[in-house]
Amino acid sequence: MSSKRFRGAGVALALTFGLLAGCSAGEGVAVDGGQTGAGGILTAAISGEPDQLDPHHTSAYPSFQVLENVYDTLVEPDANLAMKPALATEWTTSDDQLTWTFTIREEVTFSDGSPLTAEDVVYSYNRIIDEELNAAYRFATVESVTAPDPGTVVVQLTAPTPNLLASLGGFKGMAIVKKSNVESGAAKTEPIGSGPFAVSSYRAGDSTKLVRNDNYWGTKPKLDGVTFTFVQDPTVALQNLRGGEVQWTDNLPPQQVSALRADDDLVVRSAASSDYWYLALNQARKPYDDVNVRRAIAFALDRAAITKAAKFGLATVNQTAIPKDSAYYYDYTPYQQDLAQAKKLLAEAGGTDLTMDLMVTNEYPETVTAAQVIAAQLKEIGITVKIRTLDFAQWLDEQGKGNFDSFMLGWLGNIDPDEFYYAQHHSAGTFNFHGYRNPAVDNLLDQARTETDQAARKQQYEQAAKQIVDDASYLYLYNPDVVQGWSPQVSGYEVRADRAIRFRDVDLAQ
Amino acid sequence: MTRFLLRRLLQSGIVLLGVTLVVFLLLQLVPGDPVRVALGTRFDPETYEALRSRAGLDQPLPVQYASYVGQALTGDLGVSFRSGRPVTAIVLERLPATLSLAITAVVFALLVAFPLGVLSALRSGSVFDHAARVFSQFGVSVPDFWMGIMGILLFAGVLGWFPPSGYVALTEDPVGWASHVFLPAVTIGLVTASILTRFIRSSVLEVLAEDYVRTAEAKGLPTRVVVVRHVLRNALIPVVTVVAVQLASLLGGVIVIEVLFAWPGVGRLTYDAVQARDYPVLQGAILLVAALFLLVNLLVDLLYARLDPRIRVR
Amino acid sequence: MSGNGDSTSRRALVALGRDPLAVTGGVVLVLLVVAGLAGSWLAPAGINEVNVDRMLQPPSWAHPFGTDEIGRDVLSRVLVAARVSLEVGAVSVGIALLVGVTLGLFAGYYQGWLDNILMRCMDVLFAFPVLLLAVAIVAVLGPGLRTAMVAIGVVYTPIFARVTRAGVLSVREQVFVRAAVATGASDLRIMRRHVLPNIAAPLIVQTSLSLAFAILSEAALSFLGLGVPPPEPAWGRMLYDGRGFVTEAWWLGFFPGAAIFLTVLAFNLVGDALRDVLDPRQLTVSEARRHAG
Amino acid sequence: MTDETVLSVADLTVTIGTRRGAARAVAGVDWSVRAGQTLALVGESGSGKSMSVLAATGLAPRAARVTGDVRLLGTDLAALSAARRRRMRGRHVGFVFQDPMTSLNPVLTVGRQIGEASEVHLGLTRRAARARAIEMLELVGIPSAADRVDAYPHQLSGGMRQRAVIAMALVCEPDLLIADEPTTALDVTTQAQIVELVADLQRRLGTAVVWISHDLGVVAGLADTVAVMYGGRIVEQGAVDAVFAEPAHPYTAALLAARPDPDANVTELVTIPGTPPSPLELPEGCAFWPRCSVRGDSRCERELPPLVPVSAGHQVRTFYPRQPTGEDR
Repeated sequence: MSSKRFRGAGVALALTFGLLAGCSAGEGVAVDGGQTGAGGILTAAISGEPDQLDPHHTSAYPSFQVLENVYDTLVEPDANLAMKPALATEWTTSDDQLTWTFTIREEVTFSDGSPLTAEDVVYSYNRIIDEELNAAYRFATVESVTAPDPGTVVVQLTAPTPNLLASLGGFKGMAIVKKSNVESGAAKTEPIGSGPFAVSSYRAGDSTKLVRNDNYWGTKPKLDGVTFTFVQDPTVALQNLRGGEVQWTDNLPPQQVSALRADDDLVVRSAASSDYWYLALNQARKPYDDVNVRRAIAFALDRAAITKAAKFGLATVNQTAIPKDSAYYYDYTPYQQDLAQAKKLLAEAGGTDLTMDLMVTNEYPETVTAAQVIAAQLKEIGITVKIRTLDFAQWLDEQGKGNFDSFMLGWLGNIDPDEFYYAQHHSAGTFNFHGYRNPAVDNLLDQARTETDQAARKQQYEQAAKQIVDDASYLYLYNPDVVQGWSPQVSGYEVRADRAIRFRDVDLAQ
Repeated sequence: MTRFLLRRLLQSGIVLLGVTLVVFLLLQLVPGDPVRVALGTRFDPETYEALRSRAGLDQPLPVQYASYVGQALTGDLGVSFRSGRPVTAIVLERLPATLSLAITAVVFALLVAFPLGVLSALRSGSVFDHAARVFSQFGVSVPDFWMGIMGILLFAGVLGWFPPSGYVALTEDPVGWASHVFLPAVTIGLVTASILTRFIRSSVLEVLAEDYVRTAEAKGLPTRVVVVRHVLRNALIPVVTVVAVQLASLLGGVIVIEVLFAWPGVGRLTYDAVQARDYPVLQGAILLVAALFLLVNLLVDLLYARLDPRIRVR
Repeated sequence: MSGNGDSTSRRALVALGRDPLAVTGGVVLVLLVVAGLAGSWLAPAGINEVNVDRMLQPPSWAHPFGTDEIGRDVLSRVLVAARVSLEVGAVSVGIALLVGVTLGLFAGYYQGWLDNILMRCMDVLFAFPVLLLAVAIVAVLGPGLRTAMVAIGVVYTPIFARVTRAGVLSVREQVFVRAAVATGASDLRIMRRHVLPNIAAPLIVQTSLSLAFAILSEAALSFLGLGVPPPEPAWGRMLYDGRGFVTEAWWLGFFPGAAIFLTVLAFNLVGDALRDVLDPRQLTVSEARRHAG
Repeated sequence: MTDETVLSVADLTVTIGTRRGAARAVAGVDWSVRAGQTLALVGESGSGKSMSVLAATGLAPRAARVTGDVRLLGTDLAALSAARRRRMRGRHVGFVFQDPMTSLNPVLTVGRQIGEASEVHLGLTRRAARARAIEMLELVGIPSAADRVDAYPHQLSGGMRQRAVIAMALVCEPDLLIADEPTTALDVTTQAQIVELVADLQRRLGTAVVWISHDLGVVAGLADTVAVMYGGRIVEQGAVDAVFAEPAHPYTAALLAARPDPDANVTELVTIPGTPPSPLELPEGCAFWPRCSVRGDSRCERELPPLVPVSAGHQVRTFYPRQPTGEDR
């Protein structure tokens, strides 16, 4: 239900690769080189539980953590998030940019041994389009998908779409599925993909087990299998990691991470993610329609404190959406905490004794924590914040209806600047729930969308970003880190900025 | 006996029907449209209508209820909003975890409560009795989740004897299961034990005051015989009910403990369903739990009849 | 029988005064009420004074109960949270008492089909484990202080209905009630003047014990994140928020939990002592069902 | 029949600790019963009559403190270990309690309850004990005993149950039968039958009987000697004929007068005004003084009257023994 907003990876552009310095030394390649290791089964503790394993239906991040290792897409992001061949070996684009022709890899089979052909690609894409599944918006400009022969897929577009590859390969919600597996309903629990591993058992509430797919088209995985267990409590996950019950987790207690980095018994690595968290004020309501009120609030916030409370420092403060490591990063920081300035702006706007409703959700506890800090900070300029904590579904409902003064949430997995700005700040944007309207910004975003010249595009987005920040459409707070830890036995694993968890190259020393 | 049985069956049937009504109405009480809520932001009229009619929500209420009950009778509790899988399967998957936890907890509770309750009654007024009463008063008052947290701190954190949470199926790895079940089972078990201790104590005390116990003593029977044959046999009849009721409510899943210890049972399922607003699953879990509860109560009544000859003939 | 209530309460008070446990419970309750009424006044620091520079500090002179994950003073929050617990307990038990006693009175007094219908309804509510039902109700109505009160109230209603009905059934057959009926007094008058005062004892006992369980239920709901929303301090909620930090910050889990424990213990001690005095043979239904589930 | 004393009690005192202080339930009581003889202990409830017997046989509640000299078949019970005392009691003393409805264990068959004492004390096997139970049921006049032996108590009528209880008491052929108001809970016809049964069994088995009752009418036709108790003390005792013919204590006289007269109108029951004293608050002087119709002088209020002989074997505890006029009876 929320996949569009939370799991949608965006356009693949040559983003600066976001691994922190610590990772680059000696990580990535097994010390013993190409030697086939002992194999074995790696147990990974993930914080949530897959709701189901049909890649087109699920919206849960834990499902994608599992499915990342089970399914393939036509193309997929490499370590630098640039798109590289996967099921498609190569592709060509017509001169008018409206026809894309993909060559499908030969002799690819599903894990049950049946062949994967262009027909399966057509079936998968049409399923998403026709049934309007979660990822349907990614095909917004797609007119048709056809397979003139078993080795070729043709995608016909209605408008030039420079980020089509990212749309097709950005995440496993675009996976190529097997028709019979889907239609029997088995895909929910026993999905059949063409990826490096296959699901051998799925036990709700407990674990999901994968075994090596010996029919895999790429380099055979070294591991015999991967078991995903669900451990909600990070201290427990850490304990399990130390105790050897699991060898990998992405659920470390944030407050302990800096100490853990120095721990020789564990490997803890992080990468800056492309996620961002923000505060939005409802511009359809008074007095938040007044830019001065919004700017007053922006000046009242101490982002460093919010970040420290919400993420224990495992995040980078940012006043624009796009993280520092991105090629599209725009260094613009007009709002340093300045209570005098904030009070002055508020007074000019005539706002005194303001009571502001702030909507947050248990689904993302950091919003609840951050809200309490924000409330304390806004109290300083005379704004009383009433925190409203809702279920996520209810939260979305309220957001959709515009029933809020303000809310805090994050956008996860965006890569392309279009994904960062268009839906949120264009007056016709689907997620412009806070009612931001600025024709200049609309114009810039529309232009940038189809601009093929990279430099020009970057400049357009910077102009838009500046305006958005000046208007305080969103009050950007921080970009969190992706933090994962594993046992020193594990080799060949890399933390990825897009949060995809790939075990295909991993080996486990016994 | 047969009449007694039939009457109890009929009664349970009526109550169960009432339970289905409550469970069914829960969904109607959801402010706004549950399907709308389930869809979240991904709202479009077609999906909405499809999901609505798949859930049968476009029918008039009585028809919906009738078909809900009808389907429930055939074991069909609908499909999960979240995963699209059948609710019955989802709920039944969780039963073994809950079952193994509940039974372990009750066994543990009995091991503690039985000697404690009986001895404190036999020696009522003694130091031992006072200690047992303090124990049970503490056990009844302590929040189980707090005790669980403190248990994790001590046994998992400081001492490192047991894993702080998680689950291993008994059938797969009995030793792993045992080490995982220990903390949650003891946490629940201690609370249950204190309830049982009180109950056993007062039940034994009550029987001790009965004339037939004096008769038995007057016969010069050894104390052991008096206690076992005359006191306990009578005192434990009501205790059986309480134990069964405890077990039944544990089968409903001890939500907080299952959540705290990441135990994938029915309680956790309920909690997750609430979090995800997955109403069909919530409905199904509650219905199953209530049905189990009624079933256990029915069985207890039958067992009661076996134990107490006075009821047998009625 | 009107003198009955008076002498009963005096007798009860005297007997309670002799019971050291009941006195202890009573003292704790008085302290709690004081904390509830004047908590924010007694608190050494503001309950929402966030300070990220003093996060997760262990107990010290400045912060006797330590600080929480965003640097708030735990002692202050524990003190102020007493009000929420007492409020939820009182309101929810009030609801259960009002509705349950009314239903039980009518069921027991009129008997027949009304009794049957009402008590079967109560059986239905009784068929759910306590916390499960509360969680379901909260799930439907949406989390929050008010829904928590309603949910807990609904859950404890059948207990009061049963206790009341059982009392009414025995009182109804007594001579003075029949005499009142014979004099042509109205049913409502008989219920109010003759029946109610004579079933007060079990109800008082049940109320006191239910308060304990209601507070425990609220804590459990809050612990699941379904009760009192932040930033308002509530003991269960503090445990919920502190859950991720217990291994390195034991004080986050210890103090709020101890506060719940003491409160519940106090109500139980007083309730038990009351039962010993007023109604020694009463089977506490709630006790057998305490397992919140 | 011999002259052997089966049970004798001398200076028996029972003090029960309660929350509100010590209650003296029995204060310096002496009595004895010989083989084949029947001693009746008479008094209102709370007078200490049951307590004195229970205490003597080691069945007093745990909170009770018992002093005095108790000899069963010449053995000093106080000198025995608890276990030996228990064995003595079970082997040589049988008990029949007031309410047959509650003195049988509801979850055991009557046969088992009758037989179990013989298993313990006579070393019978379970099977032999069952046969013995059938025998006993026949002895106490229960028809088709072989079937009833497997009945549960609730399947028997009140009278039958009391017969079963008697069978239970006599299963080891005890030297002494203690009957604690065994007919109170029964209807009049059954009462007579039970009294008759006990008398008959006593004749046949030569058992000594201590019969505790508040009903002088029952006692009259049954007992050899009678002891009237009030406020934990014996106020009058002697041969049953002597005491009945010439009650010397105002209380005895009042009890006799309060006896329902089968010939008189039942509604005109004569009662003794007032209530018996609480064992917690016994008066300093004569315990009966507050209710006494005689109330000779203030000495009665302050000073405990001694037990003085009126005639041979007939003693009374009062400063003002009634003159033997024979008028009252």
